[in-house]
Amino acid sequence: MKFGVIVFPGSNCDLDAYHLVKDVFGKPVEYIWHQQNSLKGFDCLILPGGFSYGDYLRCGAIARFSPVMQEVVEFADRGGLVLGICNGFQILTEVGLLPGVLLRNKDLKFHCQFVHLKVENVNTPFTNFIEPERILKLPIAHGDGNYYIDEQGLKSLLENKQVIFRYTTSMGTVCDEANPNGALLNIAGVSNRKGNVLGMMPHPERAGEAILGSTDGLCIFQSLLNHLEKV
Amino acid sequence: MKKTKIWQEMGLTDTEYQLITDGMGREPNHVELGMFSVMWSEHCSYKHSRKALKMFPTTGERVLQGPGENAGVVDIGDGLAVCFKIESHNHPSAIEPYQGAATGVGGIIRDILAMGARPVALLNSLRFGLLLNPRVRHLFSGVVAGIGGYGNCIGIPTVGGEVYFDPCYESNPLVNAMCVGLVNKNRLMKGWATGVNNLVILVGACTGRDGIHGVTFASEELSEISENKRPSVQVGDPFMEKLLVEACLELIENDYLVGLQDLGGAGLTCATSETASRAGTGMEIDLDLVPLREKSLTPYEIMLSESQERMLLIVEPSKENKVMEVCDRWGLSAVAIGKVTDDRMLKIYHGGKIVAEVPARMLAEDAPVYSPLAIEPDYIKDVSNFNLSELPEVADANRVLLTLLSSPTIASKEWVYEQYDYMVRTSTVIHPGSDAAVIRIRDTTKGLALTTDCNSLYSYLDPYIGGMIAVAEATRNIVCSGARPLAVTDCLNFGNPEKPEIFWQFLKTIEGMSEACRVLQTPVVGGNVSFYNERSGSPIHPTPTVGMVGLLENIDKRCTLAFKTQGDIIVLLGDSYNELGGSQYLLQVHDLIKGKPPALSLKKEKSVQETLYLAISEGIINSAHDLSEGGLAVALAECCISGGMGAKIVLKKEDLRVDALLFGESQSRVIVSIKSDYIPVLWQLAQKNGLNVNAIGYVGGESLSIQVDGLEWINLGVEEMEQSWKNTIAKLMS
Amino acid sequence: MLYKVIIIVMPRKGILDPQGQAVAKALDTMNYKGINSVRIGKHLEMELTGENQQIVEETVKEMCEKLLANTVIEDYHFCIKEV
Amino acid sequence: MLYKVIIIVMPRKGILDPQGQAVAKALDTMNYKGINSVRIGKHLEMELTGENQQIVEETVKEMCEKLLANTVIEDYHFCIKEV
Ligand SMILES: Nc1ncnc2c1ncn2[C@@H]1O[C@H](COP(=O)(O)OP(=O)(O)O)[C@@H](O)[C@H]1O
Ligand SMILES: [Mg+2]
Repeated sequence: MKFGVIVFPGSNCDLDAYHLVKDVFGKPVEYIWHQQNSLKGFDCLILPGGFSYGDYLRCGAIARFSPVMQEVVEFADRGGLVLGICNGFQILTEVGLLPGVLLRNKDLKFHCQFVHLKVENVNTPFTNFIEPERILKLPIAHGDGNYYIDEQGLKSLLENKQVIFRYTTSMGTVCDEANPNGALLNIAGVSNRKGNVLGMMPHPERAGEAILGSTDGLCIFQSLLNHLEKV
Repeated sequence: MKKTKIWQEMGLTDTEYQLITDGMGREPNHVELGMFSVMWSEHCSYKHSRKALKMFPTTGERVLQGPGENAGVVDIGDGLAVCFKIESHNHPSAIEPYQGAATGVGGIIRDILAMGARPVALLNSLRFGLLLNPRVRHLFSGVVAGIGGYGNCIGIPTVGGEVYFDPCYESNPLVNAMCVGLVNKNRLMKGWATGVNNLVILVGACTGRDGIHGVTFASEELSEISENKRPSVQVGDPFMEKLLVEACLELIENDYLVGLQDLGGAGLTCATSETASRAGTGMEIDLDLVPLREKSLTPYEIMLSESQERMLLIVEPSKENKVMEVCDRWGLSAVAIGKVTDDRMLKIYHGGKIVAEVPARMLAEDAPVYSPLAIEPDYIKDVSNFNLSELPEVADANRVLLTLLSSPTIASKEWVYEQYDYMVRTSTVIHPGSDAAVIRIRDTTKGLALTTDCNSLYSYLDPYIGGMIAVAEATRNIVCSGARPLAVTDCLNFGNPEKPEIFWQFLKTIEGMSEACRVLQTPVVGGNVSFYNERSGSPIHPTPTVGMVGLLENIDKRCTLAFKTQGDIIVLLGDSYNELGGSQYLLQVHDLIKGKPPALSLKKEKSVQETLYLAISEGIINSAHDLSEGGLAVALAECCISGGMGAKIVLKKEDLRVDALLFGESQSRVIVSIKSDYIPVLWQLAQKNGLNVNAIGYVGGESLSIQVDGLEWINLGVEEMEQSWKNTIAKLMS
Repeated sequence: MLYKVIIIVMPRKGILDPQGQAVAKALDTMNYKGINSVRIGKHLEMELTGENQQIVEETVKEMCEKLLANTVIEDYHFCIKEV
Repeated sequence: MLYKVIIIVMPRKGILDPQGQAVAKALDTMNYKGINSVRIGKHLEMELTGENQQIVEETVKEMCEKLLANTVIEDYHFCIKEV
């Protein structure tokens, strides 16, 4: 099983994702330069956080035209696992692999802090290893994480259980106080219909070692490994 | 007559102009004069500060590079070195807070990159007026957003710093940015243009008219160009700089470079003349080859442009193609604009004609050095005659503590550092909010402790002691995190040095800092001087910001200020005196800036730090916090708040005033919490170092209770204290 | 032919515009009263060469659909002038 | 009277516009050729009530100078229509 971390000009959490897979899980992982146009041999792709192309114009708007994105779309259509974190999430919405968009944070400020998350659907390749009621503590670090989608879009999201993570208090209550960016229904992460593409604003790769203040990010990667070992 | 005007308006004196003509054996032309005017400006030549800075101790067995290069470098073992520097961007930030601060960050990052180091952390020291003023709020939010905007985008964590609020900074805010990098000792780069016929390659952003307006000029050809063609404020492009960092590091890794230099103040003029001068070589530059943002830039403008995100590479001809390949992959334009020569001359060509021909050394090294007059200011006497006994004793200590906790200077800086990505690179193991931030060094057991410190109230009342304390507090913060202080980078923010009173402050400050650096064995390996921080004649307080780096041999031994376990014994290291001069208590409660700052015995400071360091490395300390603004009560409150648990404290008054005991800022003090079993070990260590230690209470409950001689002066719930401490700045800014 | 193009990209009606709200609030606290609604979008100016007005129009429309606007949340319109 | 105001804030001539640069580059790699210069600024729309055209103009000018534009790096212009 092999992971790939896609590197766009301006990506800056590529190192962190790479480090977690390689040094914490000891699994094979490679960087994929944004101009590469073959994804043969990869089982899971990670679109890391950062500021691809400076996030000028709109977050992810320019990165989505990198040559590799064509391949990523096909990879996803073939059922390959794709995890978009933060800027990666934004790119996935821009390229249309995930529904909705990420608007500027409600208070217009960048927020770097720990948040708590409720897992809304544990039957995905990214969450199968998580106990249903578990509240995750993960960091966020973004200025544009304010998830938005129109009404019928939201309706089908909910019907198909595509809302995967929501911001909560440490006790697990979903409320405005727990919403760091104004996201609709406190949505922090969504999947595509098939469930093989996940986008999330929080950074699981930053919560993989006790020394960093949380290990709650591990269960997401653990789920991925589970899933990959089964298939 | 007319000519006189030119150099004067460029900021050169008649004598300086004479020096130039003598040195060149002729009158300089307009371009040459412009080059001299920027290279001999205070910013580049340090002509007023050079002599005084020589007082700093700059050597030590770990020091690989002291002042003089782009940044200082210190050996940390494992074949690694840490490289760091702090720099001011005060004036640009006052005009355009966001871009001013952002380009300040971008500039200091390039200094670290120029040494061949990978930038791994950023800090910033900020000073503003009072937040009640909307203009100040605008500056404050703009600066913070700008620092975050640049650091977050480029992906270097901003892990620490400080923010102070004082009326003296109202129209002259201070924005000091510090960058820390890691480098393989054998990959260290230098800004040297060695090797005759080696290529001079300019990489990165195109050159525009940015920052030229900073230098005023008067001459026919230029005066025609209209104002709006010369924007004085640079706009930063962190995305471009990210590419620049990755490309340069790849070039270094592959050993493609002979020399590397950033372009900052004085742009191409500074980069070319300094690299050549350092190497004792010369250079030929063809301005027609410089990529321009708009056509029609004059040679003068190209040489003086301060466009951001540019680096200068010195490359052997055989490696040119390889270099171009790398830059191209990173989407960067790179152009060979000239070559290294052996005649020590800087020759600038444009349109096939030579437009400037100057000895490189004259520009970079031969600026005059001044020793301005220094006279003790009159205010010193007025402020120092202050009789404590006339001050009414504290009545409601609870109220005072809440007042201090909710004063912006002491209150939580969360509103600031939550706008910074302080976690990217997943190496930050002590986040902002403790005494010093700590980042781990991958593939080793080691960590780096980082802090910036300066209490400019102390420096105003007594620049000598203020300078000493700035260094002492920085080292104390480093030691509180479990690390050994390594070295200092300093940013000296002062008023106009041509005023004898200001220069006196400057000299005294450096004397004090030097003394502390010597005793505490933290050499100064780099720094920056920012003069003329005045508006309408009133200068800022002397503000010698100390940036410090410490080394943790074992990252698992790191320590934070948060109380950790109920029942731990709380111990105060060091002694308290009847000292309230320059304290936040006097300022916030009695609205007084008076008295002498707290005395500092470097000998005692050393024994406190030695004891604490050993105790932490023994693994017997659960939390450590140094006493700074607000004294014992505030420090205890901070430990309670961040630990989410209370404490019961019992103090003896002895011959102290209660307000001094609770809120005094006597130096060389630290509070630690420790498991009772380990008390004997701590006592032994203290004894060995001739240090006073007193158990003053224990961790427990939901409130902070402080008794003095059996009388409970303070009893506040941790919740309540947290409320007033945590939300102050956010409230003021919303 | 050389054309000057101006493209305006605005947040769609009904879509939250935090920036606009913030400005409205700021103006209010600065005592500018009677301000109803503030919307903030992007104003792009570019020069491009093309065979004729119509072709340029098609090109620009395509640019907007593909890159310059995210039509899920943004409307755009543009005008083209020959120079 | 109710007025509709449109304010355009652009980076000043000669000032670096990283956003415009990035977009120009992106369009080029997307094979839109012959694009000379892209500049990106803000487009603000607001409705406000005022006594008459002239007073509103003064108000808006003041808003721009004070809040909406930083004239060190940005130029602005606006137009006002009665509705
Ligand atoms: N401008 C800033 N940027 C990042 N962190 C900051 C800033 N200002 C303060 N902090 C953090 O807030 C904490 C408290 O700051 P300060 O009161 O200066 O600490 P100390 O009194 O120990 O020097 C420190 O961890 C510091 O790093
Ligand atoms: Mg401290």
